[in-house]
Amino acid sequence: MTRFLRHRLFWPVAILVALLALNLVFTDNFFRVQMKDGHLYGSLIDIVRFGAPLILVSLGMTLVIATSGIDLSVGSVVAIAGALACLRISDLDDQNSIGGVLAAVGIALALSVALGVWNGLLVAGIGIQPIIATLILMVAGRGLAQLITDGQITTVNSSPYKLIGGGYWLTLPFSIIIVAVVLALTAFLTRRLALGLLIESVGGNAEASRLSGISARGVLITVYTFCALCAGIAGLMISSNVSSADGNNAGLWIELDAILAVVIGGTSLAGGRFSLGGTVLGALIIQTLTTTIYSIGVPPETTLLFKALVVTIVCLLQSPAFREKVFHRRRRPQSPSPVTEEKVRVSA
Amino acid sequence: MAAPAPILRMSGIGKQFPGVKALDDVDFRLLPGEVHALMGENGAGKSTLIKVLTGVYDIDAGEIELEGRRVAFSSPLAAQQAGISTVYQEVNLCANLSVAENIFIGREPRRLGRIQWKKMRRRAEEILSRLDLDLDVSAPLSSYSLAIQQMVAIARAVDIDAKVLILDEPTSSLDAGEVAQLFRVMRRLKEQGIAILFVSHFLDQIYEISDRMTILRNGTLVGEYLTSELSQVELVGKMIGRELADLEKLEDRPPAREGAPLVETELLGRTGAIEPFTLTIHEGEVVGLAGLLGSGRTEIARLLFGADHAGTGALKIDGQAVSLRTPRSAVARKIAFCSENRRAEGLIPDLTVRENIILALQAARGWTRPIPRRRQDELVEKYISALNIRPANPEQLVRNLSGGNQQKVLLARWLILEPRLLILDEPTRGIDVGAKAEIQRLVAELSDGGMAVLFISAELEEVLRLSHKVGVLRDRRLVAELDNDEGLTTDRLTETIASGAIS
Amino acid sequence: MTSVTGLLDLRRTVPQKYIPVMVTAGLFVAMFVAGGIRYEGFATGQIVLNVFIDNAFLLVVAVGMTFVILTGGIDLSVGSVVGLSTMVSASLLKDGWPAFGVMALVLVIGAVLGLGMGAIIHYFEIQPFIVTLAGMFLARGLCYTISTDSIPIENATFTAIAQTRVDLGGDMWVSPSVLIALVVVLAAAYVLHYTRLGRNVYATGGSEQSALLMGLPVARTKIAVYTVSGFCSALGGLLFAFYSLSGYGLSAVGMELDAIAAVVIGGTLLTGGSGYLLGTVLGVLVLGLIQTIISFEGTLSSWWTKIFIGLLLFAFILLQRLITARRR
Amino acid sequence: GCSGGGDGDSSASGGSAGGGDDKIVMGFSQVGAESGWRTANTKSVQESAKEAGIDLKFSDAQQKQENQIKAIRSYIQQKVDVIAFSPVVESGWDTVLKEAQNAKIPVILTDRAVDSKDTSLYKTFLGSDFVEEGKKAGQWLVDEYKDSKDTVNIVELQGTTGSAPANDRKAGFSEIISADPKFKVIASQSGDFTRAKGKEVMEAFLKSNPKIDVLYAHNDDMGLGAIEAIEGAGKVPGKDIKIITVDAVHDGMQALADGKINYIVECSPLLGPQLMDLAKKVVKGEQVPPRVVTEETTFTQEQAKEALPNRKY
Ligand SMILES: Nc1ncnc2c1ncn2[C@@H]1O[C@H](COP(=O)(O)OP(=O)(O)OP(=O)(O)O)[C@@H](O)[C@H]1O
Ligand SMILES: Nc1ncnc2c1ncn2[C@@H]1O[C@H](COP(=O)(O)OP(=O)(O)OP(=O)(O)O)[C@@H](O)[C@H]1O
Ligand SMILES: [Mg+2]
Ligand SMILES: [Mg+2]
Repeated sequence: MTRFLRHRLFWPVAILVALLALNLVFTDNFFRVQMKDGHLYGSLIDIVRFGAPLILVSLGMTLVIATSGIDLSVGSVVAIAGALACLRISDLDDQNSIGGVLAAVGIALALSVALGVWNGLLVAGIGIQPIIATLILMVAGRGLAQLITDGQITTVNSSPYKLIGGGYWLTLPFSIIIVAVVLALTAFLTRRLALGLLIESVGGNAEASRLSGISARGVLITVYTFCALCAGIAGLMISSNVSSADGNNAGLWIELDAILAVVIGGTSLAGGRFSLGGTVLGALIIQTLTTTIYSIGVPPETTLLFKALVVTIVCLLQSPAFREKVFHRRRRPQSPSPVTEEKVRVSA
Repeated sequence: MAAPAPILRMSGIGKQFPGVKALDDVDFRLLPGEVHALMGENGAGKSTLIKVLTGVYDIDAGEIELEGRRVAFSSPLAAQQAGISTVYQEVNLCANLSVAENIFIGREPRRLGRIQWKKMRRRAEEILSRLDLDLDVSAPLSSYSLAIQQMVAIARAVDIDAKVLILDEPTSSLDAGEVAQLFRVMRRLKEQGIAILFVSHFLDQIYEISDRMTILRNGTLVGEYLTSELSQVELVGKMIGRELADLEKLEDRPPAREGAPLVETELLGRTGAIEPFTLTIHEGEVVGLAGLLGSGRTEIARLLFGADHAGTGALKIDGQAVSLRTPRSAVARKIAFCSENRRAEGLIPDLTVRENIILALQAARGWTRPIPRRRQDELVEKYISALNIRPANPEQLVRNLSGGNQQKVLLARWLILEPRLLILDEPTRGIDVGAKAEIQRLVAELSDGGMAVLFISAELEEVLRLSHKVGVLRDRRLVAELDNDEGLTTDRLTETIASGAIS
Repeated sequence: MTSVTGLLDLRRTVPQKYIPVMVTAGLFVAMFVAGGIRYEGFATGQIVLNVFIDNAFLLVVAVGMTFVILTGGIDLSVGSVVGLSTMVSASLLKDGWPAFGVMALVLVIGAVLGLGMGAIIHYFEIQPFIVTLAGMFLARGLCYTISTDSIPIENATFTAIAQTRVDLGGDMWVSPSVLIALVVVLAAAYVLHYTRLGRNVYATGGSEQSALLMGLPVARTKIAVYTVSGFCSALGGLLFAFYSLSGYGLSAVGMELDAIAAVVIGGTLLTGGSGYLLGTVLGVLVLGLIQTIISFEGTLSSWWTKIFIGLLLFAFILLQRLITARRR
Repeated sequence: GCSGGGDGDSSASGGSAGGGDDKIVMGFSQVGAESGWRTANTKSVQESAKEAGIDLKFSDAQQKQENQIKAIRSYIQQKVDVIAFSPVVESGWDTVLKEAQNAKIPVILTDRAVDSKDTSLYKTFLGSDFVEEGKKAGQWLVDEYKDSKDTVNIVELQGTTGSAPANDRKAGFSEIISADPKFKVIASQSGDFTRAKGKEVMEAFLKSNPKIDVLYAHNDDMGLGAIEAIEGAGKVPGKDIKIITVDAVHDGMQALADGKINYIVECSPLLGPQLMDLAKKVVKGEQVPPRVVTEETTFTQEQAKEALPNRKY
């Protein structure tokens, strides 16, 4: 039991469960998942489905944060990817042609990758601080998305495209399947292959990593590219879900939610150790919170107060220092402050 | 024994870390006007005892009395205010601040709350000159080598008006001259009645300076002895719990066998760091570098590893001219570099022992070719036991290891790479007697197997014992290259360093 | 600006550490000159003064942010606290509170919010990002609780401050807010450079653990910087209230990013321990000047405006980075 | 005018120095580009300026009042002939409008009003009345259900919290329906004026409220998102759940004609021509009415089918 309690993900899970339970009080059948027209249908499924873009963006963000970076541009990449795909599709003669949709999706993702490489080059090649490097794309990228859509909402009417964010496959929402695949892929790259180790070491101590023969530059570019790719996929999902691209609003503020999800999941913004499972939980917590707000009818004026309350409770519960101070446990688990990191200045 | 009342008494101290009992029922006392050595192997609990005393960690059991009053410090600040000044094991200064600030921060000279920078700089220069250091005190600390940082930390600690001075391995990268300076200061303080707690793995230093010693083993107290009444051999026996047999076995070093030249430099240099130098390292050869603080030894190592870019000159490996642009390309050519600054340039504190050990090997293979877990475990296991890393738990976070054990982990990282040229910059920093002998034996063995080694150490005996050839540096210039034959002694080395003459 | 330079110790011939700030300053001047060449009527003193007038509140907020970032932390709540301050001022003034009472109360609220966040960050060892994000939600939520509508400020004192012009001769003028902001900048530069608190801020940012082991009051320092930031945000909120003479729940949305960007453009490292207040001032000016350039550029559409801002920012940072790197 | 919302970046203001010749120079400060409605509005202003031969200095404030103030200041400095702007928020314009007045530059408000006591600060206000829009929506509902006795369960998708159109459309609507207790708003939540949010919120509503009769959305986009949610839940929009929206953008009109929406209150973004007329008069010093309400109508499904082919927008 204590081992269970001490598990890294115990508190995030507990919080998620508590939030879900809260819903149960307000909504009967909250946990019921039914089959409807051969689709799984229910609030739980909805949470994952609506959370899917956030989970994707957070996964990419996790890796970036693990290198002690940050990517503010994901929201803009979300908008750009959706805008470009919808623009291409709306230009098709037959919007339902699978080839045309695939080409559009491919182009959108290719552009996302290019944007990620751009971020990576600014950070790793030129050595600009990540927050500023990605702020550039955050600002300009939103403009680019609007340029693509001409500031309007580009509506498409394409059932293959609709599948990505709003369709079903094998009874499951297709977006959930995409998330599962990307998650599995990320886990494979980082945990099965050695990418994770290199990322954690670059985030933990960049200079030491360089002196161990790690190409920090390569790792950073990979990570920013991956993050932008995830954001691109999320962008397709969001626009496909409503069959339209909104260059102005798609992905607005998603970077904040994504960073929050990563941090709730237990990854430190100072870089180093990261937890993919934690991030997924974090994103689910945020999405559940949103759903809870809708379903228990918190009025919009108090939504933010409610959020503040929940976020505070979440981070307090997760803090070992808080639990120990409040629950009066005798022994302090040592180490003056585990959060503090040594900073190594790269003197090259 | 009509000793004066102890100024500090710790009794029944216990400290438990998850999975490790670092201290168990330890008693300790410190008399005014004495230098008291705290002895023990790596991981024996010395630093933990100091941290428990100064409020870095809470204690689990036992009590502390300072001048007869029970105390429990909640932070190092509280300990400092009560008159305990401490130099912790790793250099714990703020490298982003200037040298002067590092000496004075928290007690800057002020008038009406306004910091007097000029006065602070002047006083910092004074204090440093008393330690024979002439630094630009307004330069950031990070521009100085680790050894100098260590001196600055000492300067800070001895300047604080204290009743108790604690020095946890302050001399680990200092050379003989600096150590002598430090001891002069310590003797002066001792005469003023200040109690000094001193930790070092250099037995000679212990015998030179300390009056009394307390020995720990595995977190338990072995006993307290007068230094004059305990021989070195007895001391080592009590520390490790058995006799140490092969401490001095490496005495005579076989002359270098004729290996092919592996690395040749031709007037390789970097402005502001090291004058152009020409040096050849053969296969199977151990080349030692000797010199004073900041003489440029580390700079040579960094150039050979591609950690810094050479401004001038050429480098040849296996007779072919190459330019090492990054450490990565050096590693690809099987050159390894074990940095002196393990905290800033070596370890990733948040990763485990296993991950830290395999890091360089994994980096060399690239991330797409992970080392199979079984192979990792084998390698790690092998070096944990070969270097006696404790606790012998590959999944322990490196940040939780004692300083000496961290150093061993760093060594292991490079050893598993089986390099052709191994550059060791102060590899035995903070390593206990037993392990040091072990590492020296390992170096000798590897070079016999054909590996070239560039060995840098502040301890001239060690350099002499291992190397076939010694390069002498002075003022960032390679001034001499001496073969290690009968005629070469530490005295001659010191002389060469001092005179800067070419032999 | 020049007086800040004077505060920094330039006794030695421009020590290494000041080079980044000097480069930033040089680039700012270059940008201004380029604007002057390109646009008619650009190279006037009033344009620079307008940058100050229009960004006085951002300057004050960024000063607080500088303290926080120097310790290696971050404060996301500043924008909302600015919003909350305008809201509290407006609604209390509407209820007939005296102007100075309101100002004092607003400043106290800001400082207390900061203090609370700092204490949670330090004592419960929670990452500043989430704590201040919760603070951001809280302050913004409180705004809406007060009212979702905007509330005009008609108080005589506020109006007087808002509409006063401090003439500088030669047709140039600044608002009282600019003077307040400059006082804040000078005071903060003094604190950072000449007081223990300031030096402890740098030490904590350099290495919190070392600072702790050196016996510095890390707890007090960390809590203090968030309090300073809360106070500065509240003061920034008051300046904003002078500027817009109204309270509105949605005002200053996203200002935290502007403030962080200004600090970082000014050369302060987000990891803490390195940077100067003068850099922050320059950062704010650069952001302001970019806007001015865009307003002179004239006919940019909404999206080109954003792309252009991004490009200018990029060009600036790239040059800053390249020049600094070459000099080393 | 419609959506509000936030945007997290730096900002802009507009217009280069105006020439002194006979061509009228107008500085126009737009709220931002936060919605399709807004961009249509921008386009209308730009196009009609060109047609009317007015030199337009345009700037985008990215939803920030401070940017608008900066822009207006810069127009004053550039000595334009007339300033027009759509205020981000109602209050807080006195200072800068006084500056304009001192510089003798007339000001026209478009789309949203300001709450200055001193109405001499601006010449006229051209725009829709959001409260009125809400009332129209409510009125249709009252008429639609006038024969029914049962409770009518209404859900509401609000615009961005705190934005003027959200506040006013909500207020106007509830003023009308509150007269009859059978109308019950059972859930009301912000959908930020976007389709994605509209869909997400509506799905949650559908799960937690088994019986929904009417949806009132503060703009078409949220309504369109909600339609997808309703269809996803296996219900028929327009039949099982009646839908009222505001704006009448093209996609919304299409849905109305298709029978998925029941009623749309128009809120036209095409203010450009009227604005240019007013500007010319104001510059000439002619008298203009202090309040010009845009010519707007409402659409039922039949009207939509007729109007759809020749709608510009
Ligand atoms: N924060 C920590 N968490 C877990 N274990 C720790 C921690 N700090 C120290 N230890 C363990 O406590 C034991 C004592 O460590 P300590 O640092 O006191 O050794 P030491 O005697 O100073 O050794 P050295 O000579 O190598 O410096 C070691 O086994 C170490 O692994
Ligand atoms: N006296 C000094 N004055 C200025 N800088 C110094 C001085 N001594 C050392 N440094 C700085 O310290 C850095 C490391 O010096 P170097 O590599 O020469 O040391 P080293 O010979 O390895 O000796 P040690 O590591 O024992 O100090 C150099 O980059 C140099 O700038
Ligand atoms: Mg130790
Ligand atoms: Mg060295």
